[in-house]
Amino acid sequence: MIPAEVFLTFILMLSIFLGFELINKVPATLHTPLMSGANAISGITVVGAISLAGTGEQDLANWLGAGAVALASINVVGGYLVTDRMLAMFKKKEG
Amino acid sequence: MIPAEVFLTFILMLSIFLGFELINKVPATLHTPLMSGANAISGITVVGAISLAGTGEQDLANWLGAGAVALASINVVGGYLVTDRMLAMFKKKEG
Amino acid sequence: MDILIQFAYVVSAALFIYGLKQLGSPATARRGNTISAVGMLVAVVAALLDQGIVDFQWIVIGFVVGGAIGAAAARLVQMTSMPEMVALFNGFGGMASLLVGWAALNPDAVTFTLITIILSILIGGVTFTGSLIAYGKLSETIGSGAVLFRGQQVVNSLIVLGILGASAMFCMEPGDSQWLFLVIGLSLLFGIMVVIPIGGADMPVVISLLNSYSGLAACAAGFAVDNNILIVAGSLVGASGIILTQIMCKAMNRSLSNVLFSGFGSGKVEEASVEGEIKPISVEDAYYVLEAASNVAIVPGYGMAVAQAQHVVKELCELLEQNGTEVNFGIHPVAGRMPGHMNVLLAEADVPYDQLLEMDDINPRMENVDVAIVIGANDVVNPAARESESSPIYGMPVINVDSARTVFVLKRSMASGFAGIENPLFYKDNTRMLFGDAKESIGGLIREFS
Amino acid sequence: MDILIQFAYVVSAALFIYGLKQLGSPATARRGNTISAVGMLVAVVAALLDQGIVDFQWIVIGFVVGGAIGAAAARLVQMTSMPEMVALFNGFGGMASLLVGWAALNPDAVTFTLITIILSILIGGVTFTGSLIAYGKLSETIGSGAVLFRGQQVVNSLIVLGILGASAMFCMEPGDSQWLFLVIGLSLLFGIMVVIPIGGADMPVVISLLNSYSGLAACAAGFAVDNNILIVAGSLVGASGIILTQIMCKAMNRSLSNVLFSGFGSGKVEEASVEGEIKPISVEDAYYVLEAASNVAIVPGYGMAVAQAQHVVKELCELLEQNGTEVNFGIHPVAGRMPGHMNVLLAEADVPYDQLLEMDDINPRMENVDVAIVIGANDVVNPAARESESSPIYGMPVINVDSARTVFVLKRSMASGFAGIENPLFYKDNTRMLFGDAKESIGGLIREFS
Ligand SMILES: NC(=O)c1ccc[n+]([C@@H]2O[C@H](COP(=O)([O-])OP(=O)(O)OC[C@H]3O[C@@H](n4cnc5c(N)ncnc54)[C@H](OP(=O)(O)O)[C@@H]3O)[C@@H](O)[C@H]2O)c1
Ligand SMILES: NC(=O)c1ccc[n+]([C@@H]2O[C@H](COP(=O)([O-])OP(=O)(O)OC[C@H]3O[C@@H](n4cnc5c(N)ncnc54)[C@H](OP(=O)(O)O)[C@@H]3O)[C@@H](O)[C@H]2O)c1
Repeated sequence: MIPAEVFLTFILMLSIFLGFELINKVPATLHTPLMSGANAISGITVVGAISLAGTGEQDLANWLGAGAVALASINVVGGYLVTDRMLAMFKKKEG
Repeated sequence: MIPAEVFLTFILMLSIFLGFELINKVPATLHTPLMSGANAISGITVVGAISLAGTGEQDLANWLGAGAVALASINVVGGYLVTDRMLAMFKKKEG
Repeated sequence: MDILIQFAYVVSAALFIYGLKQLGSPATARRGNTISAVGMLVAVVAALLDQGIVDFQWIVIGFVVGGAIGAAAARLVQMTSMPEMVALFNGFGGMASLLVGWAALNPDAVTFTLITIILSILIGGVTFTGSLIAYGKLSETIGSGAVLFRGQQVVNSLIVLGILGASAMFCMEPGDSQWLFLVIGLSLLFGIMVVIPIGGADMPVVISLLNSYSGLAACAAGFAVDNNILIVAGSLVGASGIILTQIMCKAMNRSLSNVLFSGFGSGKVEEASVEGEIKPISVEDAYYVLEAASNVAIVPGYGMAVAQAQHVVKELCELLEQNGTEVNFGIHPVAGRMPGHMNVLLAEADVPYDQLLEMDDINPRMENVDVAIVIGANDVVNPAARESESSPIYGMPVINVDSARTVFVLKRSMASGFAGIENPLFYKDNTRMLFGDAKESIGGLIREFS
Repeated sequence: MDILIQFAYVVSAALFIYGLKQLGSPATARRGNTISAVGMLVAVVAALLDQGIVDFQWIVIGFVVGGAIGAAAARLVQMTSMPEMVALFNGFGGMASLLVGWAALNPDAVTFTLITIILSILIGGVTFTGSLIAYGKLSETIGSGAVLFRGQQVVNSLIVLGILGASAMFCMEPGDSQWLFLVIGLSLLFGIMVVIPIGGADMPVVISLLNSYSGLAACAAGFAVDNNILIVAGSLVGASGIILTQIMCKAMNRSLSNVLFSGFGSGKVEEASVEGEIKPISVEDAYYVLEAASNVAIVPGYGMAVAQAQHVVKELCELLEQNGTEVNFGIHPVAGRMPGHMNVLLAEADVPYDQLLEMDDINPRMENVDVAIVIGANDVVNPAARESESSPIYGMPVINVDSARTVFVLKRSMASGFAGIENPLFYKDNTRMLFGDAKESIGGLIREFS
């Protein structure tokens, strides 16, 4: 059996390379939306928070998890909406 | 525990995306070396073959493994050398 | 079921990747953002289906509160305040990672897990306070200058040592929560300490770096709770932040360490050693020149954002075009307070993105330009970056407005820009200063035209 | 130990990725290939350290035999035979995957493993025989034409059904080896059947697709033996092959299914409906024209490879440059029998790569060219692709040599190229045919110059 850490490291390595390839191609025009879009993705912590906030036990971990859900949701919801608002404004010259 | 298949699928997905990004950037000039270089990488099967060829049991799997080592080695050694030979020829105009 | 959840994460990761890929071109960027949001939705739904979850009450409360705040903020924020907003959101993401790392702590955790927990707390904490300070500086809630004091480096080194020590103790005695609290406290403090010595206009670099950190914090949290999707998404964000940081530093011709540690732009204006005299121009005279021009380049900067002048700029641009003048915009990569800041503002005012030229495209054409209108830009058009080797911004690529036949500079005073240095452009023979708030000056021009 | 081996695989994968990244530019490509080779070395060494390995004898024998054959072949092959060589190597890779899949079969295998085993056998087998046939066609060991017969599709469908049935039975009764042999036999047969109906010049597409398959076979083998590095490396290769295939199809304006199933270029030359007359030219007259030209474009094709004329072409190019003439090369993406084939040949003859222009770069300049010299190219300069809607290659982007003031076409006869169609270029007013083997004709020109 290959331990999970190995797989995780593989995944980390691949995602970092992939991130570099993808971002390097974004033109300067889109850097602000890119920044806020990437920021929204970093709210993925919400997924980790959910399982901690739903244990049903009224302990510290549960409260911390609930707080994390709330904060990460601000990041996710706000981030995607604001990015969308910005991108909706980008228009090509009408022929 | 997350089963290994999940990790493997993640790795597959990431590598495919990464492969597309990397290859799409190679200019037409280099397509022949790229093809033979990629071909050499596909000889990675040698790694799988090694563990099968070294079990020490004189059974079918062992023979198959040994055959696979030989064939994959042709691919690996030949592929890298021929790619290097080609690439060594590519020169920039001397100022 | 569990395996399905896991494969849902694979799908979600693929959507994030595909979404980021689509973000690469203005035509598909909006779709890309939506795809990425769908990826997030898939991940959240999958997480909710986890059988370990027995009580949804707190999850729902968290969602509703956080979602409502996020949605309201996103709706209400002004386009000119985008940099602050991103900083703030980023800070919340960091805090969430800190809390997740903390909550993941359990008595059975092995050392590897403890290390990842500490990392996610540490990075999350620094991201949180660092982003708050960045927010404060950008919104000018706190002073935007660089705060430097004697012994700063000693204090910072002590904090780092403290963090290292406390982390090591924590890994050895995870039961003893004082070490944990010490790490949390010190990382929050450290976040403040590293950002205060950096000037307001360098905040975009800081935010971008902190954004990268918040990705790494999510990554560390992913290792701590053994979750692939956190790792993939976290490292995508991590890589993106680092690249943006690099791009900005390159555009300013400064190293990252110069940005972080030099206290650049802390306000000491260099002795004015520039020759030449300042030639102001009235709105009316400027109108006559513009009326006769056949090729105009508009170069906006931070002042356009301050004056909220993007809409009047668009109006002026239309009037000029109706008058048969060719109008282009020249956008410097670090004009404003965020990479791409000017593009967003002008897009808000409906300027089509194919009219926005990057620095490398506009510079070769500058010689054919009759009038270059500089609207609230300063450092990004400073010819000293090209000419004077002793200038702190020497080597930074700038937009060469001084090659145009005439240059109008719209600003309120002779005050310097963020870098705090004199601008010889203002003294050149072909430069005319149109003093006043940019929005008002342009409004005046528009009235002349109609 | 085991965990170290696994992390060595991570390193090896990173090296492959970085190597492929470096392959993206001529200046760094050679280093990239070396980096990728180091990655392979790391992976092999790590595999050898596996504690399950007790007997190195057969491994060493396999290495020595395979490595010697590979090294000898790589050293001896002529640059003009590169396409065949790649096909052959590729076939060996496929066979290796087949053997690994087979060897991985053990009595305890679960269904998931059985499926991956079948996949690696199937893909590996098709890759093996398919590549051998491609080799045969390219080296003209077997006829290079498309082999079509009545009922071909029925036969192929039966084989596919047979493979599916046998695979299903195998998964249900893995102990009964007759199903295994049936799958092996049928996939070897299928490899032959899918490649014979494809014409010789379409072999690059086939090789590239088979290259992609050999990657996928390695991937499947990786799932079968639970090895990450096989999966990563295999999918990189898989993606690379698919992209190259797409690029070639796009350059020919044909769909992949047209390439695979249409029996394109099977030799039926279309009725000549071209007007105009053929105007041959002598070497001497050609020399006078070239001597006076100030701008020359050389467009090579498959005939240059056949004639092995690359070195004399370089010589001619130098003589022209000494004479004050500007010389550029125009390289069509599918000229020759492999993508980038011409680039490799000209690189062999020491032509610097910045003198090799891609089609999209040379076409706009063609109007300023005094003489375009077409050396053994035919389909890739056929104006019918632009002008005649009924042509089978209509829509394929070509190099517009006919826009040059004068065109010299060097070929041996009026025979058609691979697509088997007439070329109206030969009948144009500004075209002169210089008949004869390309190497000899150019040799003649060189003698005139000196
Ligand atoms: N964008 C980024 O990502 C980024 C990142 C890091 C650093 N930076 C730095 O930020 C700076 C950006 O340069 P920049 O040229 O855009 O801005 P700047 O150099 O900071 O200059 C802005 C100018 O706008 C004028 N201004 C302010 N309010 C105005 C108003 N209401 N009406 C008219 N003018 C007004 C100011 O002069 P008055 O006070 O006289 O009006 C000031 O000189 C550079 O130094 C760059 O290195 C940017
Ligand atoms: N490169 C790829 O990746 C690729 C992939 C798929 C398909 N293809 C196909 O391959 C074809 C390539 O086009 P192409 O223009 O390079 O080649 P071509 O159309 O096949 O024509 C080659 C020409 O070279 C001449 N020739 C042969 N030997 C010669 C010699 N010793 N001296 C002088 N001339 C000689 C032949 O005419 P004579 O017999 O009269 O001398 C022939 O007309 C295209 O149809 C393309 O679609 C290429």
